[in-house]
Order: sequence, then C-alpha cells, then structure tokens
Amino acid sequence: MQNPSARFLSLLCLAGLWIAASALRGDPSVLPSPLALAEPFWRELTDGPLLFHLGMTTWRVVLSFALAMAIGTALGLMMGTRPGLDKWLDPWLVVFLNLPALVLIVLCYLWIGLNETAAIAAVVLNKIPNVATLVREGARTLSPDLKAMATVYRMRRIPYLRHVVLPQMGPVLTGAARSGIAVIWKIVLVVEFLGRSNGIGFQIHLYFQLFDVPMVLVYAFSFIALMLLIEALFLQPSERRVTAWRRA
Amino acid sequence: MQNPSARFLSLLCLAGLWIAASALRGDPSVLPSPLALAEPFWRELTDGPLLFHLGMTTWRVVLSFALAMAIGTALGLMMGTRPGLDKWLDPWLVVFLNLPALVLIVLCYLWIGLNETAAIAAVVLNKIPNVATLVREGARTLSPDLKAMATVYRMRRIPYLRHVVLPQMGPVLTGAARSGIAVIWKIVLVVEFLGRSNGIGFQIHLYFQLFDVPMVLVYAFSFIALMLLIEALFLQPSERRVTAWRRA
Amino acid sequence: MIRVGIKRKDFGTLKVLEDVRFEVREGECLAILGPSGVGKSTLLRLVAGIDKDFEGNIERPERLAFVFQEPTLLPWRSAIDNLLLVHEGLTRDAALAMLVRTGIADKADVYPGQMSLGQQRRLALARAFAGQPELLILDEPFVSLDDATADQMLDLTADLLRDVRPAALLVTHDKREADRLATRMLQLSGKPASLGPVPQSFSGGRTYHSGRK
Amino acid sequence: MIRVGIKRKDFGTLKVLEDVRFEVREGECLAILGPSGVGKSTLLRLVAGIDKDFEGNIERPERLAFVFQEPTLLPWRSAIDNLLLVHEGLTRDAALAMLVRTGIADKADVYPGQMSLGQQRRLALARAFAGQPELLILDEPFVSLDDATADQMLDLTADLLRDVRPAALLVTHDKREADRLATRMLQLSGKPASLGPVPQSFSGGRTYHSGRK
Amino acid sequence: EEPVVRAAVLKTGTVNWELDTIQRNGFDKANGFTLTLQPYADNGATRVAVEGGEADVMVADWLWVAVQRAAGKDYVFLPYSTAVGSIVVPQDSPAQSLADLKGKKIGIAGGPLDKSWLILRAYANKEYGMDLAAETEQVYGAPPLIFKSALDGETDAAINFWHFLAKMKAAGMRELVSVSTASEALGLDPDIPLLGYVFKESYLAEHPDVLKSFYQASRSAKDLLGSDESAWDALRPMMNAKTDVEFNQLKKDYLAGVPKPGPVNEDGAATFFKLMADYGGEKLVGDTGILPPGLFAKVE
Ligand SMILES: Nc1ncnc2c1ncn2[C@@H]1O[C@H](COP(=O)(O)OP(=O)(O)OP(=O)(O)O)[C@@H](O)[C@H]1O
Ligand SMILES: Nc1ncnc2c1ncn2[C@@H]1O[C@H](COP(=O)(O)OP(=O)(O)OP(=O)(O)O)[C@@H](O)[C@H]1O
Ligand SMILES: [Mg+2]
Ligand SMILES: [Mg+2]
Repeated sequence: MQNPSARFLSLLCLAGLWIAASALRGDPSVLPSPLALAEPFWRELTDGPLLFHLGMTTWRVVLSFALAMAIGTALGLMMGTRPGLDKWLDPWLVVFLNLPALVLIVLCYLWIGLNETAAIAAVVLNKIPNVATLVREGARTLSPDLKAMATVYRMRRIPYLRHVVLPQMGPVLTGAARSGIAVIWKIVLVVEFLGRSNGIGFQIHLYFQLFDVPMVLVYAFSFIALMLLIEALFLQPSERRVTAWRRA
Repeated sequence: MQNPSARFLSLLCLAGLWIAASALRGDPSVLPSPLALAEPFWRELTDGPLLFHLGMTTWRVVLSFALAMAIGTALGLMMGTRPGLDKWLDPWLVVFLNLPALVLIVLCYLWIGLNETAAIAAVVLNKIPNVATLVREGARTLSPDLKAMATVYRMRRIPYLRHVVLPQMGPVLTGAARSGIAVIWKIVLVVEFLGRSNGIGFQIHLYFQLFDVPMVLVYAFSFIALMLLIEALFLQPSERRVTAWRRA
Repeated sequence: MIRVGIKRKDFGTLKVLEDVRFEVREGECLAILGPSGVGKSTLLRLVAGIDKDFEGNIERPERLAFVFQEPTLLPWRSAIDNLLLVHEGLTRDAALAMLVRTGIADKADVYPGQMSLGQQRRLALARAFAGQPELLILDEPFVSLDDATADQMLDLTADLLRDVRPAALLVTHDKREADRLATRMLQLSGKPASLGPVPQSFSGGRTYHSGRK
Repeated sequence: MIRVGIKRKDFGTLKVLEDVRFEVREGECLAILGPSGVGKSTLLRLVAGIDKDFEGNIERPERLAFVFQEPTLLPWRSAIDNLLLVHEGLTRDAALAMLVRTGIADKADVYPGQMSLGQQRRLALARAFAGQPELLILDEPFVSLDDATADQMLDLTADLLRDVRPAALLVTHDKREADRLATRMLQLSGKPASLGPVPQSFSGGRTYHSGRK
Repeated sequence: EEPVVRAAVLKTGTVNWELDTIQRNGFDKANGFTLTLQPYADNGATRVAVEGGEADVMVADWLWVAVQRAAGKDYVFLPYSTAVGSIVVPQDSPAQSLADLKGKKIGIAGGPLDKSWLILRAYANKEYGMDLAAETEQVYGAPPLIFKSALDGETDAAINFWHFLAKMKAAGMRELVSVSTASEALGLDPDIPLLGYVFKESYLAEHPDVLKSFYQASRSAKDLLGSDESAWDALRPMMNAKTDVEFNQLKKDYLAGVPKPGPVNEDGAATFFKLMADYGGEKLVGDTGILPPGLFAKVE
C-alpha cells in the first residue's frame, strides 16, 4: 500500500463493524466488543504469558514455513517441469495432500515422540504437498521461449533459477507463501493443542474448554496483529519491489 | 496420466513402503500394516456406517467447495484487477486468512447455532480468503495486451471472462482447487468433530478418543481413496483438456 | 470518422507526444511514418482508447479493429476460434473464408503456438478484417512476411478499405506500403513528437533504398 | 563452424523439413530466404539445439548467440541487466557501450515493457552482440525498424561479423539485408521444405521491389 | 534417589486440583517421589504422551483403559474419582423424567459412546421400556458448545462433563436424572471409580514403590481437600469459577466424587462392563467383551 493510512482506516472500519455486531448481539460472553478485549489483552501482554506463547508459536511457524516452502518449491518445480517424475509422484501428492492434519499430527507424535521435532515435522509434512501442488501448476506455465533463450546463451543453473524461473513463479510463490503462512499457523495451532504445553494454540484450546471466548479472541488476534504487521512491513513492500516491472 | 498403470504402480510402491515401515515398527496398534486395514475397512463398508459418513462428508465438502471457490474467485479477481479496492479489502483478507479455523468454527456455531448451516458457513468462511489470495495473485498477472485486444474488439463480459481471463487463471485455479479441496476437507473434519453428529471427522474423532489408530486410518483413507478416484477420473482428464494448447 | 486532439502524453518524466491533432474521414487512410521509439504505437493506443491517461480528447466510432505490432492472439484457442470468439455475429464459413484469403486455411484448427510468426500475423490481420470496422488501426501489419505474401495482404487490405470504407490509420516503416494504401501521409518526429509533413527525401520511395547499401 | 545434416523434422503429421544439409565456416554468413511458414525458424531452432526432436545430426560450437523472431527479453529486469545477466563476464561499461551502439543507451535502466517494440528488438540485438559468439543466428532481426535505424543495425552486424568472425545464419525477407551481410544465399522451399538456390527473379534485388506496387 | 513421576494432564482438568494440592503440600516428597506436571490442551495429547513414553501417568476412564488393556497395552488403573454426570434441563422445562424427552433434542458432549449417555439409555430402557437413542434426537459437540447451546435453549436437555454440569446447574438448570441414580437403579455399584490414574506396568516394574507412594499422596490430598476449607482457597484461581455459587457447586461435586479407600469391587466392574458392552457395542469395549484381569492396581 502506498498509503498506509488506507490500511489503517480499513481496519478501523472492520473494528467498527465488529463493535456494531457485538452491540446488536448483546452477549459479551459470545461476541464481546473489541473494546472489551483491550483490557484483558493488555493484561496478558504485560503481566501474562502472551508474549511467551506468541514467541513459541511464531518460532514454530517460521521454522516450518521455511522448511515447507523450500522443500515444497523444489518438489513442485521438479514435478511441474518433468512429466515423467510427475506421473510417479502425483498419487503420493494426492495422498499426503488429503491426509487429515489430525491424523498426520497424531501419527508424527506417536512415531517420533511427543517433542518439538515431531511437532515441526507434522506441520512441514502437512504443508509440503500444498506448496508443491501450487508450485507445480506454476512451473507448468514457465515460458518455453525464455527457457530456449537461456539454453542458447548457456545461462548457468543459479542465475537461470534466480532471474528467469523465479520471477515467472513470483505470483504463485507469493500466493503460496501468503496462504501458506496462514495454513501453517492453523496447523501449528492444532499441533500445539494436540501435544505441546505452550503456544497460542495451547492457550486458545485451553480457554475454549473454559468457554472464555474473550480470551480465545485475545490470543487469536494477537497472532493476527503480528501477521498484519508482517504484511505491512515486509510482505507488501517486498512484493511491490518484485512486481515493480509490471506497473512500470 | 496417459498411463493409469503408472499411477497404480506408484500407489503400490507407497503401500509397499508402508508395509515395510509397519513391519519395522512392529506395533500394529500404532502403525498397522495396510493389509491389516483391509478387513476392518471392508467390514465398515459393507456392514458399517462408512458409506453414510463418507456421503455426509462428501456432501459438505462439495457444497462448501463450490461456494468457497465461486465467492473466493470473484473476490480475488476483483481485488487483483482493482488496486483501489484491493487497498481497502486487503487488511480484511489478512485478518480472515489468519483467523484460526477453530475460532471461526466455534464462533459460527455460537452465533448461528449448532446446525448444518453454521457448519457449512464455517468452512466457507475459512476457505474464501485462501482462494481469494491465490486468485488475486493470478489476476495481477493477467496480460494487459490481451485485455487491450478484448477492449478494442468490444468483447462482452461473459466471453471475455470465459475465453480470455479464465484460461490465464487456469494454473492458479487448478492449484487453488486442488489444494482447496484438500484444505476444505480438513476443515470439514474439524467442523464435524466440534459440532456435527456424523461424517468422517466425527468418526475419526470418535476412534481417536478410543485411541483406535487402525479405525482412524480406515476412515481417513476412505476419503483419500475417493479423492484419488476423483483426481484420476475428473481432475486430471479435464486439466489435460484445458492445457492441451501448452503441449501442442 | 475520427477526430484526434492530443495536447500531451507523458510516461512519467518522459514526454512522448505533444500537440498531435488530425482527422481521418470514412474511406480515408492516414499513414504515419517515423523512427523507432518516436511514439507511433503510443499514439495508436490513445486513438483506440486503450490508454486513457493523456491530456486532450479523441472522438472515435464504436466498431474498431486493431492489428497490434505483435499478434496478440489467444494462445489457448484454435486459429478459427480466435476469429469467432472475438466477433460475435461471425459465421464459421465467413471466418474460414477470411482464413483462406490470408492463406492460413490449413491452420484453422491448430493453436497459435503451432503457427509460424508470419502465420500468426496473418491471423491477426484476418481477425481485424473479419468484422466491419468503422475505424481500422494497423501497426506495422506486414512485417515478417515474404514479399509475395505481403503483396497478397496489401491487396486484401486495399479491398477492405474500398469495400467497408473505414477510417484507417497505418503505421509503417515501409514507404511502398504507405504509397499503396494511404490517401495521406504524415511523419511523427521530435521529442516530444508531433506530426508534420513527410520530408522530401522520403517521398521518393525506392530511390531511398538505394542509399542503404 | 557448423555442419548441419537434417534428415527430417516433423510436427506430428506435418512434415516440415526434409534433407536439409549445409555447412557454414567461421566468418561466413549464410542467408536463408523463403516464404512465411516454410520452416525457417524451425530450422534455426534445430541448429541452435533448442529443439532436439528430429532425425539427423548437427555439429555446432559452444558459444551461441540467437536473435529470435520476437525479442524474448526478461521483462522483469532492466535493459542493461538483460545483457549483464545473460553474459557472465560482461562489464557494465561494455554493456553500456553496446546499448549506445544500438541507440538505446537512454533506456538502459528501464524495463523492456517500457520500450517500443523496435527498441526491444535492438536490445535483443545488443544481447546477441555483447558476447563473442562462435555461431550467430539471426531470425529476421531488422523488422520493425525505420530505414535509418535498420541501416545502423546492419552496419553494426557487419562490424561484428568482420571482427568476431562467427559462423552466421540469417533469415530475412529483405533482399537488401541479405545482399549486404551474406556471403551465400539459399532458398528454403517446398513441402516438406529443403534448401535450393535462390530463384533468379529474386537475386535482382531492388528491381524486384518495383514489381510490388 | 527419588523417582520422578511425570503426569500428563489436561490443563483445564479437575485432576490439577488434586495434583496441585499434592505439590503445594509436599505430599510427593513426603512419600518419596517428585511429581512434575505436563499440561496439555487436549485429552488426546495426554494419551499420546504416555503411549510415547514422554509421561508416566495420565487420567483416563477405566472403560477405555480396559479396552486398551484387552488390546495388549500394559495399562493399570488407580482410582481417582467416581464423579459421574447427569442430564440437565432448563428450570422451566416441563420434563419430569426421561420419558418426557421423547421427540426432544439432547446435546451430548462426549459423543455417542459417552458413559453417562449409555447408562441413561440402559436406565430408560429398564424404567420406561424406551429406546432413548431412537426416540430422541442427539446433537454431539464439544463440551463448551453443548454448554452454550443448552443455556440458549437450542437443545431441550444436555449431558456434559461434570465440571460443565456444575456450571450449568449454577446457571439455573435443573438435574433431570443423575447418572448415579440411574446406575443404582440398574444395580451397578456406585462406588466404582470411573476415572483413574493410568500407569504402564513396564514403568511400575522399574519403579516398584511409585504406585503405592502415589496412591498415598493422592489420598492425603483428597483428605486435606475434604477437611480443610483453606486448601480450596489456594485452588480457586485455577478453578475458573466466576461466582461463589459456581465455586461451591464445583467443590461439592468434586468431594462427592472422591472414591472410598480400598480395592475396587471387581465383580461390580465386570457387571458394569457387560452393560456397556450391550449398549456401546464392540466399539466401546473392544472385541473381547470381558474385563481384562489385572486392570485395577493393588495398593492395599
Ligand atoms: N510447435 C509446432 N507444432 C506444430 N506445427 C508447428 C509448430 N511450430 C511450427 N509449426 C509449423 O511448421 C511450419 C514452419 O514454421 P516456422 O515457424 O519454421 O516458419 P517460418 O519459415 O519461420 O515462417 P515465418 O516467416 O512466418 O516466421 C509452419 O507451417 C508452422 O505452422
Ligand atoms: N509503458 C511505458 N512506460 C514508459 N515509457 C514507455 C512506455 N511505452 C513506451 N514508452 C516509451 O515511449 C516512446 C514511444 O514508444 P512507442 O512504442 O510509441 O514507439 P514507436 O514509435 O511505436 O516505436 P517502434 O517503431 O519501435 O515500435 C519510447 O521511447 C518508449 O521507450
Ligand atoms: Mg511501435
Ligand atoms: Mg519464423
């Protein structure tokens, strides 16, 4: 956004809608107003364990994201450009793509143990097929003309990937990254409530069992706020830089 | 796949790996061999309620998928082609994209009631931002030249969308659809175990509570088998038809 | 008829066009000459209404046809579908007849990617001619064609101009083409560019070419 | 030097080339003429090793340069980066000098999409000339250029051929270009196409053009 | 040196009240072991923790443990609580007995195999000749959702876990039938502890004293909670009680669920198991249908 104020205004509108809805509903235990969340949020932030749990979750999200994107992109590129390989790996992709998160997570915990490795492995395994699917579709549309050009001029592998392939995959990759980080964070939540003793997912599930909707929202929105920040500070500026040529 | 036998062989390999792993592990309660699943699967299929639950889940998946893809695609197209609108809606997208499935599902159940409408609404709301994100990226790369061509020749809206926009969005859409159906089915599972009285998710959770891994796998794989069939019979042939021009 | 009154057209800090004014009536064909990068394509895009970001105003009729400098076809539709989808009323027979006249009838059912560039250009010409344009815009339509084929295309264009009588705008680097089709010629030159008469050295046609070797 | 011995090249049921054999030595330039769609680009792609699906064998050197029929640039990199990324050892100064010689030095830092088609073509030429090719392949390199610019580009090409002495292959529809650059000319014709001498009517050069009007 | 006992617990579970009391009062050290807690947000996680060897003890209901044991797991069961649920209806509901629920909607938290639900089905069958499952509509859902939809009147009756029941009662809902009433009517021993601590035999073999000391510590905590009001005050922050009414209801229901000391009535348990098999089927009790021997730990 050239105009951060538009972003801000738009969020204010959303909050306004929410306040109106909660006033209409009139049951703060089910739909509390965002204003009513400010105080518990502040308390959890300064006095409570929010930062600790947020940190744990973020660390898990970041690590799994990096791993899943790297492996998924490599796999997707290979499958998208080599039909022979694709034929063989595609059914596996379908199987892992459709394996329920719950099942995969439980199996990981059972096989690897109830530890951090298993948690990360579960998330990564959950997400790789997703990334691979998206990247594969992108790789199938790589321009044969640019490939011919690179072949003729004997471009090396790394510059070729970086300057010819990557920019073509740009939209698919940012799409995959953006929806990917969201999906990963959702899986991390499940991973946390199924077998970790900390993290936002652990807290959300806890407060859900206590039927404390405001606290559930406080924890959910703390991560969303973080994501909004990351969007505004990193994703969007970098995307803007990378796609400058389109708008020029 | 021109060659369905490759598909089949590849699945056999996967099963082989699994059999080997389960033999290595030697604890059928945690990692049963696929052969050991055949009998309970057959029992659930012929004598048990598997078909009923599979039907309920499939119906929910299909309905939510259709709704989420339609709304998400429309939203993504608008956001991708109108930067003005995008500026305003983007923060909302980020919020809904990162709202945990659990939270959204619980809120839907709380606000709409513990019924089918709430279940479908929860899944659709969960999935729309995902589709919109992917489609938006695709829409941003629409060829301005073809758009100019369509403008000059005064192509009408419907043929324009169908013959100019849709084929350009093809890879993004098939990617979104494929990963989308997988994500939707995973959300349906959660929706079912939190507040429905039937469906694969309900059954998986039931057996998970009983810690009956083989039955959990039977139910999980019944849907995967369905997806493999759908891939082989519908998705892949139609994708092949649509992308014929690329390979010609 | 079209009436063009462009005060100025900039790309950011780059001033491309300034004070470009002209009219073209039905049945007239205006050829625009000018060096590479002077702003010819930019001008055509303004006239067609593709680019609306400029100062000035342009009157144009409703039914346009534009042969772009690059073919700009739908790669995912067969050659004949590229005609049929763009022109709503067009019958299959009429489309096929147009493919015959542009010499690519045998390619009717293949995708543009399976055609040579010259064949793709002819398909783009066929697409432009298949409608009944009131305004016909041609941006270097006959490059990449061998002389014999180019000749046929020139004939075809001349026929269309005579029969349908659109207002026509032709950008070309080839004096022969301009001589053959245009009722008037103007030269786009300068920075920012504006229209002027074609310099004497140019109007001599073939004599110029001899200076090349 | 290159040694081409193509027995046949088909696209499915479409036979495009049959029995095309020739050699080009260092410093030689072979011009290939022929009507649109006959198989010229296909032949060049075989020679360059882009398309490997044919019967026969081709010997070619390691360092190639190819000016494609369409510019084929990296739209997401600036003009000068389009040279620098493709040629590893190239210095920024050398790249800039090449842009100067092709007349697009003022466009060094803009993206290809911000250039006119003629400027893009010149960038593609600059890219081909920036290396030290042992084999230079040109597929209608000078279309979309006005005569003055085309003249400059012809000079530039002639210089390169003289200095670097690559084996060169030139496809063109323009007899003047062939006359100017080529040491030999062959005509591709027939279905499937094969090489033969250029018909007499053609070798007359400018006299042919007069027959056009 | 002192063995460490790692307990995998549901962070919101009532078992924390007892374990916290043990730690707070040093009952673990006094009995020669160290207790550490591993809180999880889901019951399934505690199962995975013990199964995977990351924890040594968890809380589970004995039916589940019995089935696992029948399937070959070396789980043993140490009584923790006899607390059972009840079915509640809104205060102004016309229903006076299960028979009045015909054609009504019942929200059930634990799923179709919930013990309370199965016992109530058996009870309805015996008392009124009524097939409760067939003649009512059931809505299964997560405990908080059942809680909320019952309060909102979306369901006509609800069966929930006991700490949610305590809150529902505190919010003015009425107990229609208690499961202990039902089980007595069915001739079941109300003292059979439904929930218990679960150890692996393999672990106990390595730490032979742990079972006994753990039992002692647990009893000490229960005795203290039963006799000393101030012990509860320390627990109040973790009890999530919004009002004094809720707090007292929770306390009362907790103490009502403390099992009698001494060994479990195994014959009674077998009868119970048989009944569950009739209603819950193989799914619930495994394919043997017989209570596996050695399930109940011998501590006295
Ligand atoms: N990928 C393809 N699949 C099928 N047919 C093709 C393919 N590429 C080219 N052709 C056909 O092969 C023939 C030769 O094409 P080619 O591009 O070599 O022609 P050309 O001589 O370069 O023509 P032009 O002067 O128009 O560029 C044409 O008839 C074309 O339709
Ligand atoms: N999108 C753009 N952004 C910035 N500059 C542009 C853009 N498009 C064109 N230009 C510049 O405007 C000038 C005119 O471009 P235009 O394409 O109109 O030239 P032209 O006369 O058609 O040339 P050619 O004969 O080479 O096609 C050129 O200098 C070009 O670099
Ligand atoms: Mg131009
Ligand atoms: Mg060609």
